[in-house]
Amino acid sequence: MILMKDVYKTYSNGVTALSGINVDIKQGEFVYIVGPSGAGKSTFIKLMYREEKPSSGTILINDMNLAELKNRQIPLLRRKIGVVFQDFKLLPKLTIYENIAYALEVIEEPQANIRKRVMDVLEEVGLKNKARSIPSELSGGEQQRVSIARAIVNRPQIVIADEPTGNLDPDTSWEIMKTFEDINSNGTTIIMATHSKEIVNTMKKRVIAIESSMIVRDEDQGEYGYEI
Amino acid sequence: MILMKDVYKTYSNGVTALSGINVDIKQGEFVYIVGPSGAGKSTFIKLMYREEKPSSGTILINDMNLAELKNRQIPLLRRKIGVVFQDFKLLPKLTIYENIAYALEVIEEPQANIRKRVMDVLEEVGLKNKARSIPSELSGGEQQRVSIARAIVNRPQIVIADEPTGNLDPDTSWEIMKTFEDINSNGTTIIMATHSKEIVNTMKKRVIAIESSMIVRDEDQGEYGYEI
Amino acid sequence: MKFRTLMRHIRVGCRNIIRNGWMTIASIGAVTTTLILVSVFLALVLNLNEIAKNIENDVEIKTLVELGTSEEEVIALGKQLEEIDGVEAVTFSSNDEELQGLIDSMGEEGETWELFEQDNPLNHAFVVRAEVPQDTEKIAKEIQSFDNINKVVFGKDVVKQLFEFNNYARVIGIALIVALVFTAIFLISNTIKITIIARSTEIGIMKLVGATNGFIRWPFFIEGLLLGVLGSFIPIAIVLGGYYYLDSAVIDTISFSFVELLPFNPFAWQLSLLVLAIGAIIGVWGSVMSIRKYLKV
Amino acid sequence: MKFRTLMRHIRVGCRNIIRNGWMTIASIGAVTTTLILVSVFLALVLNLNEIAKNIENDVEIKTLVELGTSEEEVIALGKQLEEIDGVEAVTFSSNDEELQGLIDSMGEEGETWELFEQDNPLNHAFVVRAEVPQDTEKIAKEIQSFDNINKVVFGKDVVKQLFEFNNYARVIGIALIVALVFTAIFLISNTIKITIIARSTEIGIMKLVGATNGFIRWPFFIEGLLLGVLGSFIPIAIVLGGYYYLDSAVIDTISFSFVELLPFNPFAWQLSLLVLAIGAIIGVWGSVMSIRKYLKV
Ligand SMILES: Nc1ncnc2c1ncn2[C@@H]1O[C@H](COP(=O)(O)OP(=O)(O)OP(=O)(O)O)[C@@H](O)[C@H]1O
Ligand SMILES: Nc1ncnc2c1ncn2[C@@H]1O[C@H](COP(=O)(O)OP(=O)(O)OP(=O)(O)O)[C@@H](O)[C@H]1O
Ligand SMILES: [Mg+2]
Ligand SMILES: [Mg+2]
Repeated sequence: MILMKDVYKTYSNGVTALSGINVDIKQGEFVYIVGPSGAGKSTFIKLMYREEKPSSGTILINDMNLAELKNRQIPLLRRKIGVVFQDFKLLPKLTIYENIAYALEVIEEPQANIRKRVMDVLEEVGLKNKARSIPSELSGGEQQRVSIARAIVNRPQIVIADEPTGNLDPDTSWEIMKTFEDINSNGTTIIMATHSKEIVNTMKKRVIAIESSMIVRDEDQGEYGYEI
Repeated sequence: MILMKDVYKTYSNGVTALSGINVDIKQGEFVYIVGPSGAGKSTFIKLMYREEKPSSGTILINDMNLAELKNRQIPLLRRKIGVVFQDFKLLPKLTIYENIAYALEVIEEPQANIRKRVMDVLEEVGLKNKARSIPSELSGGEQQRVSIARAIVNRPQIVIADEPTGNLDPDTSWEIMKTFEDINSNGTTIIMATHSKEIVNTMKKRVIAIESSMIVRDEDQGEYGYEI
Repeated sequence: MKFRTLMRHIRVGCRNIIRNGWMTIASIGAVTTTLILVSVFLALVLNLNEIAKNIENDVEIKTLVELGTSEEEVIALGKQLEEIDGVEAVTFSSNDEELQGLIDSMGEEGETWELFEQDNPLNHAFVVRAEVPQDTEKIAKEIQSFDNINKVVFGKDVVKQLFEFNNYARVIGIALIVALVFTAIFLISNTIKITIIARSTEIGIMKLVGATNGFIRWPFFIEGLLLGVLGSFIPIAIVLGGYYYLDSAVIDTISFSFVELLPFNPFAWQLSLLVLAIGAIIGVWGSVMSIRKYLKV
Repeated sequence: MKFRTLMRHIRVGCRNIIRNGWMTIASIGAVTTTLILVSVFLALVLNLNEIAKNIENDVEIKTLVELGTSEEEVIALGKQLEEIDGVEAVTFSSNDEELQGLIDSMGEEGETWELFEQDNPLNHAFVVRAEVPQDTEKIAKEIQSFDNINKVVFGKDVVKQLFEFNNYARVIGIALIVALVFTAIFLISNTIKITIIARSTEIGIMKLVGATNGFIRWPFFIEGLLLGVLGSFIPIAIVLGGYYYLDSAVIDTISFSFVELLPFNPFAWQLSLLVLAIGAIIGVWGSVMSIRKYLKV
């Protein structure tokens, strides 16, 4: 499903964020990415939905070779992947409803379907009453949940979440984790970068630990931690 | 030092974020603000540095009555308070160095002092090598540490931090907490909204718990949690 | 593209116009002012051109017939003149008429000359008018080669100067208009470009959540069109209103015979349509060009 | 404000110019195009005005002296004419000179009149020129009331039309310039406003970390000044270069006596300075005005 072979990523300012990454993630897996601040977790994630291009190496997603992907095929890739961005990336002038609906509009869903799906997913993240607010009227945790809602609204095959609980209190975090577990049990692959020791150690899944741009540990049912 | 009496805050869209808040924080205290997502923690914090005005009630900071504060006095208030914003609020076109230096430039420090202070504080948050990067070239956690560095660079009397460890791994979080404890022991008042059960329960301090816009608990040496 | 998606784009384009508030007002303001400039100028130059033409049309060639030419020969000469290529009209003026004209033109001073009425020293004359004023000189030369011609007179220098001046003025006018239209294009698309730079982050987010370039571009297309159309309303109102006022009221009080404006209908309407078209095209073009940069990858 | 803070503001203002990249280019582009428009127009209208003045200055009053007036009386009349308020010059032209002038002006046809040389039926004449051309009519009336006057002639209708036309043209020219300058002001400050709207978040952040309004405003002030000054370079180059070219090369090939451009020095320099001043002032004004809104709380 997701395969990285000898992937290196050096940003244009010379910072090497990933070096020699080899990873194979199967359909339906649930993977935590852990590691210290600045280790390369977000970069690892950005490569998968092609926000960044690898400097070298091969990335295959669903047998699409990202290196050979034409520009006009990128939207098709991204529609298969729901992303929770670390900095939310909400459209500031659109209401919460419109922000989430956008992910369905791009795949030309009929209005009626859009309405139903958006309200369902808002219910799921507990923000039904905020549908008409704009992002700047929301608290940090509320914005994060909108980003989560947008990522899962079109039932993508893969959900990639970059610290989706960073701005959430423990209770709300657990609710979100339950949602992720639900959609994972329906066959969706979930990749989640996180700093939450509690979540990783309680909800045992595969753990990939990145430190200083390299994978230092990759184990099923792993614990939080990235020291070798 | 900081006194709130019968403070209410209703946003222009009708959402009541705080109701009947009474709080008295002494010089040199270290206070955690805890509560679920959307409870009103950030609003509570925003009132103190006058990003938001209370709908009613009195707020005294250092015997300044914020209700009577003239517009041109607001900068003076804000210079006494270092703020770590939940969404970082870095100036996107300035380098990390320039971002932090800005807080010293506004108080017309000489260049030499600025240089020294900024490099010191960058050292403290572990980002000395990122001084010439711009915010968009930094990882989430790195940006958060820049925001922390800016808040403490001019040694303010009060440091207010809105979830300063939300994007940080546990190790880095503890380093930041050590920094906060250091400056607190030098007499700086610290007010910190957080979702980290681990930090609150390990580093025991006064805890103010907000839930649904009200203070539901206020105890010294408290534990994490906001259920009544 | 599905029909409902097209409708969606139109809806979103209109919505953005409303939500962008200040940016929209600033953009429409830029479109409005530049189009006012363009339209006032177009009206001015086109009318001046018309006036110049009227003046040129007043130019005539006076052909003096040799003294002692017989009546038949004079008539034949008239025919010959009429047959010249590019001649519009030929008018005969006998030597008596010529003298009278001379006396009249001299006012009281002319009375002195009345004594010549018995013994008129003047020639018969033909007044020839060219179809195209610029042909005047050519025709005059041709006439010179005819028989029984005493002299061919036309305000050679004056006419030449006038034509030269008019030609220069016309070239300058057209150059100014072209320059102005390009300026308008630049300024409008420049303004739109800035508003789009300000929205580049948003465009980036749209791409990240799976929108194709076309999907992003369409609302901007609609928005640009609306900006252009909305921005051309005030200029059109000014063109129609101002021109109507000028055409009906002011011109009556000016007494130059050669000043005659292009008729309100259809000129003002055509100009309005042109302004609308310029606004719409530049609006669309400006916004579509400007997002291109942000759509790459 | 401390001196080092002023230096800091200047440094930051310059830095912003560089860092804002596209926005800066777009702003300077807007300033440049509008100022080109303004300066070309100014040069045009001011020169046309000058030309109109030259034409008006060519107007003279011809005073014909009654036949049979004695020499002394003619001399006295000349003195009297010179003493009229607003008269610039009086030239005497004897009846012989007048006849010669008539013969010359008629070209070959004039030969017929040469037989009058022995028995000149013409009057002596004075050519009177007014200091201010618009006074011509008034002076002519006054002369009419003098003794020994046969007739006072001046191209009454032509002159009146010309003045009227020139006045209209001048009013239109000035109106256009004023309108154009306002348009330029609007367009430039509009562009700057948009770039500042795009930076409103940044201004908000600055306020949140304790910057006073003045502290925020200063770099924008410098930036606006630089935008205006940088934006006026190309227009000034065009004014100087273009005007120099016109003044030296082209005008020689045009043959109208009344077309005489304002001299390159000082006119082009003054115009350049004016353009620079307009650019700088509007740049500063536009940016300072535009941030005001975002500085409130
Ligand atoms: N766009 C960029 N240009 C240059 N350098 C970058 C860019 N983005 C990230 N980096 C650098 O690459 C390294 C890895 O960044 P990345 O965002 O992947 O870290 P991370 O593991 O997600 O950290 P965090 O937990 O703080 O979010 C960091 O040192 C960062 O400064
Ligand atoms: N600018 C605003 N306009 C309108 N409503 C707002 C605004 N800011 C916050 N709110 C609302 O006020 C309530 C409290 O928000 P606040 O940001 O204080 O929550 P918080 O406790 O900081 O939550 P979090 O832990 O998610 O950051 C929320 O319901 C939020 O939607
Ligand atoms: Mg990250
Ligand atoms: Mg908050």
